[in-house]
Formats: sequence, structure tokens, C-alpha cells
Amino acid sequence: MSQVNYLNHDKSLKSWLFTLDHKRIGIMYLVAVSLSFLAGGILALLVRTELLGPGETIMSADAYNQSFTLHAVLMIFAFIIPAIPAVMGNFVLPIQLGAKDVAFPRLNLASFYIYLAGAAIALTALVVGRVDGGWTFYTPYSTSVGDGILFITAGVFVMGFSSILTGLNFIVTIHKMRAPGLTWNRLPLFIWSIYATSIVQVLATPVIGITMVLLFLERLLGIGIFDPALGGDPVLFQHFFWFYSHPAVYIMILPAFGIISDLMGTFSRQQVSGYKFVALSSVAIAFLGFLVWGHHMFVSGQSAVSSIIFSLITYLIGIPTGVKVINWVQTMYKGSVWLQTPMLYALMFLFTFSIGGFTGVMLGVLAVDVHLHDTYFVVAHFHYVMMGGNVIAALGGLHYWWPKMTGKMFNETLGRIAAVLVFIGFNVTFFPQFILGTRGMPRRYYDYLPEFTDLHVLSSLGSYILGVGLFLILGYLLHSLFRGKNAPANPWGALTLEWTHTTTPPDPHNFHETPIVTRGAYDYHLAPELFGGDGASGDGHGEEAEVSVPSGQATS
Amino acid sequence: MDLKPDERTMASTAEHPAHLQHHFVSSDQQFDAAKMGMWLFLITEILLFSGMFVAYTVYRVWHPEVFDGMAALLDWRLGGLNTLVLLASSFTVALGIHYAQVDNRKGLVTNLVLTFLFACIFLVVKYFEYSAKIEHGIVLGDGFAPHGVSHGVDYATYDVMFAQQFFSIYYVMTGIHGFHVLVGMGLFAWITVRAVKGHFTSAYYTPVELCGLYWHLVDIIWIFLFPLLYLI
Amino acid sequence: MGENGFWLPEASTALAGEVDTLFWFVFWVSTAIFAAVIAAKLYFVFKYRRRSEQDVPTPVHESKVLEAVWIVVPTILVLIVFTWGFDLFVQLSSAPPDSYEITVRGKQWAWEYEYAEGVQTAGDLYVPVGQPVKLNMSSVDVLHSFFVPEFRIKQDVLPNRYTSVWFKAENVGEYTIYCTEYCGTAHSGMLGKVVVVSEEDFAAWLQKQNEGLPPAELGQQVYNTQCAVCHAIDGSRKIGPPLNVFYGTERVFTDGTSATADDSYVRNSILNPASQVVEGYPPAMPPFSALSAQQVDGLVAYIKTLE
Amino acid sequence: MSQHAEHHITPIKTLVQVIVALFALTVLTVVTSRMDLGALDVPLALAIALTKGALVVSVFMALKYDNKVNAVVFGVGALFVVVFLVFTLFDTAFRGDLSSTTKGTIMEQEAAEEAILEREPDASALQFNRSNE
Repeated sequence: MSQVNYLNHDKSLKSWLFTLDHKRIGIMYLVAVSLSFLAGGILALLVRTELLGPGETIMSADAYNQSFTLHAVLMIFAFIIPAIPAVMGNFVLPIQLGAKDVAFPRLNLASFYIYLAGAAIALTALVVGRVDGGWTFYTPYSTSVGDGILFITAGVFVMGFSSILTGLNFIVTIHKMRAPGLTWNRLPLFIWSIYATSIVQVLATPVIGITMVLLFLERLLGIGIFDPALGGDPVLFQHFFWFYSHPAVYIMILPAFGIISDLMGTFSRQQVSGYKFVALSSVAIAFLGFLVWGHHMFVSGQSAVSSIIFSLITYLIGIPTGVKVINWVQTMYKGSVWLQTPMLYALMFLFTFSIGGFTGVMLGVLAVDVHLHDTYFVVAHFHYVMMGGNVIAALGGLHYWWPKMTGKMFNETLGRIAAVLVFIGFNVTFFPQFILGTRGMPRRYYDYLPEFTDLHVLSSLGSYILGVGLFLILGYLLHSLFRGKNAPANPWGALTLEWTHTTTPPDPHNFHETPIVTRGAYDYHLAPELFGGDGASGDGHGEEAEVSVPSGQATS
Repeated sequence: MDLKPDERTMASTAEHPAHLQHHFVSSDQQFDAAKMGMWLFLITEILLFSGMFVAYTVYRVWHPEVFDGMAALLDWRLGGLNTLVLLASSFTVALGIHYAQVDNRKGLVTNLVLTFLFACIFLVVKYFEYSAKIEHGIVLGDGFAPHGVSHGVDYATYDVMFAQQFFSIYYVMTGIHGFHVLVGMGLFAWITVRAVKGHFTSAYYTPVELCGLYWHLVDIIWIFLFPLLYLI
Repeated sequence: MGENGFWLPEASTALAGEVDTLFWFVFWVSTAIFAAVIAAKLYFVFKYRRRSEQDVPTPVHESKVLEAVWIVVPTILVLIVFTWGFDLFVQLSSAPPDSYEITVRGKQWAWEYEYAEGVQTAGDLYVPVGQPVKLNMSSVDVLHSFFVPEFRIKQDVLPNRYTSVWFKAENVGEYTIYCTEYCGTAHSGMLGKVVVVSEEDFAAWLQKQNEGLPPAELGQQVYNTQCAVCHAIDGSRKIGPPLNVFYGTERVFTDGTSATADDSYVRNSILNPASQVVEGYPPAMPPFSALSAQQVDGLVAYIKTLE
Repeated sequence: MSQHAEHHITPIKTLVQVIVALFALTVLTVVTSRMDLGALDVPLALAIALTKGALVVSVFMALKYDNKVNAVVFGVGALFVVVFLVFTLFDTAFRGDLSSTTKGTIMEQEAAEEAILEREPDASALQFNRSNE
């Protein structure tokens, strides 16, 4: 570790706080986003503990209602939306492109601080007053209670700016800063998915901005756009809200698709099956994602015409997503499947995300949705998509890029144990919720009828297992920072530029000279050097990729 | 192998102009990136306003007679004047960029100053429009209660159901637009100072170009607000 | 097809049964495809597991045909499901014209019902079995949502706007009503029951609701639900004349005749309003022949108490 | 810098032509809205506004001469405004299409009932009101 890298070239606090280096900004996001996840997770455990039995278990109804609301707001706006793009996108994207930085480094730093400011404003709501009613802020409830809503809306508005600026930055970077030879067809699929995500961020987020402004004014002044008491229309608010918030689901899931594509390709040593389809369908999903928001509103009182149109388009978007899953499975065909921890998460994703996807199709069926809407079935569905999709993929990506980010290897055995715990805990937590939902248990319920007790207890027990798994990950990752083995340049034998053309951890300027790309991101048949098995440690400076596997992990 | 950072940057800065940031390969790449970034920013602005246009359309479709009637309270002469003022300012910005491209600093500065002045006029007119309405109880939110008579208009007759929706939309739309005008004035003050100092040449005028794009968008939004609110 | 019980609660309307059939179709097709995908995944993981570092993968030529199959087959499947769901949705949304209508009001945190017969109740909703029932719903405060799992119906209840939902209960029994749109502290306590009873029991129940009250109070209930739209009781003019100032006075009719307003005049005005239209008012009132004798007596008693 | 040679420089003459056209269109839209054209009013005003917007975008903002990517960016933005508008109207313009409940707001119905009352100012029928005063 004697060479200069982005971590050690200047260690002062100031050099971190004012850094324009995309890698350091990514690390700062990682810390901030992890803290949000921790806070949101603790709230989730409190919620699950309260639901161990009907009636009051550990908290009052008001405390419960505020807990699940804050859990949602933190997890969605402060964690999932920035998680993959702002952390891994920031760290990896410019290197994968062969660029020295993102197009607008100062804007990048600004968006980090804007994010922090937004999160701080939103959390002020905790101190100032109650915020309940979930992250959807439906009027007129949201305009009729507590001043906390003013802070939450302001916070979401500000965090939205951060999201827009990040997306804008990435789009320009991908368009204008690709290394010579890195054509669109050679891009890693992670880049494609971040590209699609960024489009959604740029197009959708401004609408939540104006929605929050109007909601803020409605609460503060009573302007009568959304408040029915003044002649406004609460369903119109739902249109505004979901015009952003449905595409936001794709802000959350598309980057996960990218990570999974990278992992499947890399750990199968195989070109990702249907590369072009997977790449372009991400962009297609990003656009189609704007045309389906009304499927959140089948029973809201909107017109039947719009319900029917939204339902039809919902199916159309399901198909490319389903085909992607099949492509990922096909990628392993005739490959060389290496079951390291990141790959375990990718395989786990295929399981949990597929369940999330199929239950999504069930919810898109007009008549069936009438029964399932706003029940635990929906809760289970979006946790399978958000957590089983995004968080599992983010964990896979974190384990995959951890050596590159920190220069240290984590403990593989503990990694696998934690992966199994997360898998079991996750499914035990959320699968029973499908059954609760089909049986008619509504969501956002503090109290419930006795017949639902068993399934709720099971779900809560699962959440504890999940909690243990996640804390174990936190433990061994932190441990690896101090005690972990030094990571080689390319421990996984990947073909993308962050592994083949730079050191571990990367140089402050990423590359000593601009890389010239001659093959696609998964063209293993053009990379014979990977299969020589000479065990030499690559330094990442060469034009030719050199790869090694840490000896302890070569056999698996 | 272990190049020190400064050696590395030296190697690549040899023929680099001062405005070129280290992570770009060429001025053109930097200019194109900045411009594309600006266009992306502009569409976020358009989508920000789109919410208001949707609210306007929805309520107009529901209550066409109310919206028709309320437009009469907005003075088309003042709105029209402001339209001409903003169009003129767009023109001066475009002229300014033209002069920047042909290295005419005086032309650039003159036009930037003119643009700034037009923006001032716009806001002054807006101020008179707002205050005339607020005086008669046409406000944003709770206190909405049109009353009083002036210029032969009995405001109380405009206190009908859904009139508030029209004026809420009017205030939020023009308010957000006015805020953008204010921001634009700040930007023009800044680049005028830089232009006077001679920061811009035909080789480097990116900030002028970007502020210009922003200003044209503010103009375009008004081009739509004017007929929707004042005329139809 | 699967058995109801573990996943779904009992289906208590014919339409609920049809929704279930669709549910099970989607459920089993999804499960089958899911199982196939996971089986393929596990098989590939095992078959192509990495045996050594030198393990060289075989490049695969993608089959365009296969890719097309992955797209076409699911498209056909989802179009079937869409059409099916669409058809049922239209049925779920369109109440038969002969439905028995009940007005429902949601408020924090209870359900209130108002029957055409002038009965007002809260909490439990009594309905006759085998008869389509349409609920016209609105809210007095925030959003609520009316959900009865056994009927597979759900509809948001909005302030300042009416929404409706309908069902035709097949079996006598009690079914829980949930509020499924978050409405504040006691959201989870905003429950009620649909009590489905036989036609005779329903009529008896209605009767009892009315009888249990002194005539004047019953009349007030009927007034509130049936008359208040057009008749004020504070002397002001609505569509029809106010009810508090005329009892015992001389009434002048449009045909030039006149009469003293007594009990039989009131009764006649309710049951046959067109025969005596008071001068200055439009002949707008429909006959209220659906009211029971007790209700009409109640109204007369109520009107007498007004001043 | 030689790279900038390729930047398009819009001639002053073109700029002047455009501003004159914009002023003329502004006058036109005011004039046409003052004359009552009935159903044509709204579409005409919108068409003029669109024309003006297009002029500003293509010439003043030089999108006509710019990198095609920027035109695509702008087009996509405009497209999604239309998507937002049209899909929202699918609901609001057809509200209550399948249910047979009244379509407007409760507020409007109450107002309509009041309006019926106001339309019946028959002197001989006012006896009750008078007796109440």
C-alpha cells in the first residue's frame, strides 16, 4: 500500500469535506446513506416489535404511526433513492467509463451537501411535531395535521434537488466522457442502468418538487388545489404524487438491475445473455415507467378509463423486466459460475425479485387489485422489490466493490453466513405478509384482529434474523478495514476498467493515462489472460489486464 | 510508475487554456458537456412548471366558465407589456451571445445590461399587478375574499366558487416564474461583471451561453402563461 | 385451482368467487414459471460451477428464437389476464340498476349508514341477503376506504365527492369492514361489520329501528334524510316551503282553492303532493309512497313540534 | 481556440427577424383573444404560443444548429409534459364514468340547489320569508 491512492494522498478532514473527487464523494455518500439505513432499520424493528401482538405492545398508536412513516420516508428518500446511484454510481461510474471524474465535480459535491441538508430538514420534523400517514402524504390528511409535514415536504423537496443534480451529472458524463473505444455496445450494463436511472431522476423529480411546493402551500396557506374542503381535489394530488413516485420505483430498481448484470456476467465468466436487450430494455423501462402511475389508484375514485389504460401499460412494462430475469439465468449457461459472496447476493436477488415481480403482476390485475390494494400483500410486494431487489443488489455491489473502495478483502466465510441469514430473515419476515394481505389485513394498522397474530409473530421473528444478518455484515466490513487482507487490483477477475486499468484502491486521478478500450465489458472470450491462473498480482497499470485470486478463496 | 500528481497534470496541461478543467480532454468536450448539462437542467424546469400547467388544465376543464370569467380580472395590457419586455430581453441575450462569439466586448456588456434592465421592468410591472389584487382581497390562500370596487370593477362579484383555484394557480405560477426572473437577474449581474473584466472571448463564453439558455426558458414559460392566464 | 382458506378468506358474493378464479389462475401460472426459473437457476449453478481457475467458459450464441419466445409467450399470458381482470373490474364497478341503495359516511373513526327508510345507524351495516346493495359513500373529513375482504370489494371514500361500491351477499353472516386508507390515530380501529340477514329479518330490523323511537324523533330522522334537502325548518325558503310555520294556517293552492293545514293535509302532501301545490312553488315534489305508516305519523308528529 | 470555429454564430439579421415575428405574434394573440372566436379561442392562443416558443427555442436558443442530443433532450422533456397532462386528463375528464353516483363535487351540488331557490323569486311566495323576518 505504498503507492499513492485516493485515500492516502491527503488525509486531512478538509481534504474530505471539500473534495471534488468522485470517489471520496461516493464514500461520503456511503457513510450518510448507511446511517439513514441504520436509522430506518431500527424504526422497522420497532414497528415489527409493536406488531408482535394485537393492541399495545411497546408503544402508543401515535408513536407507531409516526414510526412507520419515518421508516418509510428515511428508507425511500434518504436511503434507497441515493443508495446505488450516489454511492456506487459515484465511485464506479467514472472509472468504468475511463474518465478522470464526473463531468461536473463541483456540482457533485454540491449535491452531496444538498442531500445532507434535505435529510436534516426532514429530520427536524421529528423535533417539531408529528408526521404520520406514511410517505405518500395523501391530502387532506397531510394538510390537516401537525406542522411536521412542512419540514418533511421541504426536506423531500431539497433531497430531490440532490437527486436531479446527480442524475444530470451522470447523463452528461456517460455521453461526453467515455474513453476512446468505449462504444455504447461495450458499456458495462451497470452504466446502462445508471443511465436509465438518471433519465428518470431528471424527468420525474421536478414533479415531486412542484408537488411538495403545492402541498407546503396548501398546508401553510390553504390554496385549495388539493384540499377538498376548499374545493380542491385529493385525487389530483395522488396523480401528482405518483407521477414522480412510480418512476421513483425505477430509480430504486434499475441500478439494482445494473449491479446484477455486472455480477452475473463477471461471476459466470460469460457475456451477459441478451446484452443489447438488457441494456436497451433498461432505457425502455425508464420511459414506460412514466405511463403506469395510475395503477396505484385503482380504488382511489379515479375514472375507470384511466384505471384500464394504466393496467394495460403495467403489463407491458412487466414483460421486459421478466425477460431480463430469464437473461440473467441464461448467462450462467456454459459459464464458469464462481460462488463468491457478491454472486450469492445476485442469485438471491433472482429469487426475491422474481417473487416481487410476479406479485406485482397480480397487483396489476384490475379486479384482483381491488381486493389486495392497501393490504399487507402490497407491503410484502414492495419489500420484495425494494429490499429483495434494491437492497440485496446493493449488498452484492457493496461486497463486489468493497475491495476496490477500501483496498481490503472482507472475510469470505462470514460473508456467506451473513448472506444466508439475510436470505432466511428476509423471506421469513415478508412472505407471511403476502398471506396476511390476501386474508384481508390492511396496511398501516397499529392494532389487528386476533386471527392475524400468528403470521405477525412469524414476520417479526424473521425481522430479527434479518437484523442479525445485517449487523453481522456491518461488523465484518468494519473489521476488514483494520484487519482485512490487502486486496489485489482485480480479485474477482472482472473485465471492466475499474478492475483492469487502475490500482486498488484507485489512484486520485483514476488512471495514469486514458485507457483505450478494445473489448466489451463481458467479452471473456477476448480475455485469455484471465484463465492463465499464474496467480501474479496485477498492479492495474498495464494495458493488459492481469488478474489474480487471493489464495484463500481460489477454491470454491 | 509512481508519478507525482503534479508531474502528471503538468504532462497534460502543457497546451491547456486556463478555463479548461483537468478532467476534460478538450475545450470542446467541456463546452459540449456544460451545454448538455444545461439542457438537462432546462427540462427539469419545464417539468417543474408542468405540474402547474396540469393543475391549470384540470381545473379549467372542470370549471371553464369560472376560469373564463376570472381572466377578466387580469389586465391584458400589463400582461402584454410584460410579454414584450421579456421577448425583448431574450433578443438582447441572443445579441449578447452573438457579440461574445465575435469578440465584441462592448456589444456583449451593453446587451447584458439591457437584459438586466428589462428583467427589472418586468418585476416592477408584476409588483403593480400583484399589489392591485392583494388590495382587493385576492390573495394566495386563506384570506381569499375579493371585495371593493375600482376602475368600475366590482371585485365582490368575482367571489364565486372555484375562483380561488384560479388565483392560487395564478399566484403560484407567476410567483415561481417571478422567482426565476429574480435568479436570472442575479446571474446576469454576475456575468456582466465578468464580461466587464474581460473574462469572455470567442474561445470561452460558456457562462454567457448557459445563462442565455436559462433566460430564454424563463421567457418561453411566460409565452405560455400569458395567454393561458390573461387572454383565454 | 386452489382451495380458499389458507390464502383467501371465504368468498361471499358470486363476483368474489369469480375474482378468486382469476386470482388462482395468475397465482398458479406465476408459481409454475417461478419454479421453472428457480429450477433452471439452481441447475446452472450446479452444472456450470467453477471447478478451477483455469475453467474456461464456452461462448454461447444467443438464440433469437428463444429470445422471441420469452417475449411472445408472456405477452399473450398477460393479455389474457388483463382482459379477464378488465371484464371483472367493470362488473365490480357497475351496480345493477335495481340495487338497494344505502348512504355511507366515513368519518374519523367510524362508519355511518343512512337507509332510504330513514333509519340511521353506525358501525354495523345491516343488509338483506340475495339483494344487490349499492353504497353511496362520502367522507366528512379525510380519505377513508371501505373494504370487505369476503366480498373482494374496496373503494376509497372521499370528502366532497361521492364514490360507490356494490355487492350482493349470497350468505347470511357477519363480515368485517376495514378502513384501508390511513386516516389518523385510530385508523386501525375504524372497523365495522356487514350483517347479512334474510329479507324478512331485514324488514323486521328496519321496523324495529323505526319503532324503537317516539314518533316525533322517528319523524325527525326521516326529515333529516328525506325532506331536509328541499324543506327548511327555520322559516327560510328552499325548493319547497319551510315546515315550521304552516301547521294550522290557511294554505292557498295554485288552482285557487285553499285548505287548513292539519294532519290529513300533511299526510296527503307527503303521499300525493301533486294534488295540492302551494301557490308560488314549483310542483317539484315526488310522492313519498315508500314511507311506512309509522314514518308518516312520525313526520306529522315532528312537524307539529316545530315552531 | 480553433475548436470554436465550428460554433454556429447566428447573424444579427436573423435575430432581428425573429424578434419582429415574436412581437407580431404577441399582438396577434391579443387581438384574436379580444374578438370572441368561440371554440377557436383556446386552440388559436395555444397555437400562437407554441409558434413563439418554437421560434425562441430554435433560433434564440440555437437548438436548430446545435448538437442533436440536446434537441432530443428537449424533445423528451416536452413529451413528458404531454404525458403528464394527457394521462391525468384520462382520469379527471372521465371521473365517475362507471359508477352511477353524481359526478361533480358535493359542494357544486349544494350550490346548484341553492341556485334553484334563487331562480324562484315570486313575490306571492315570499309570505313565509316575510313572516320570519
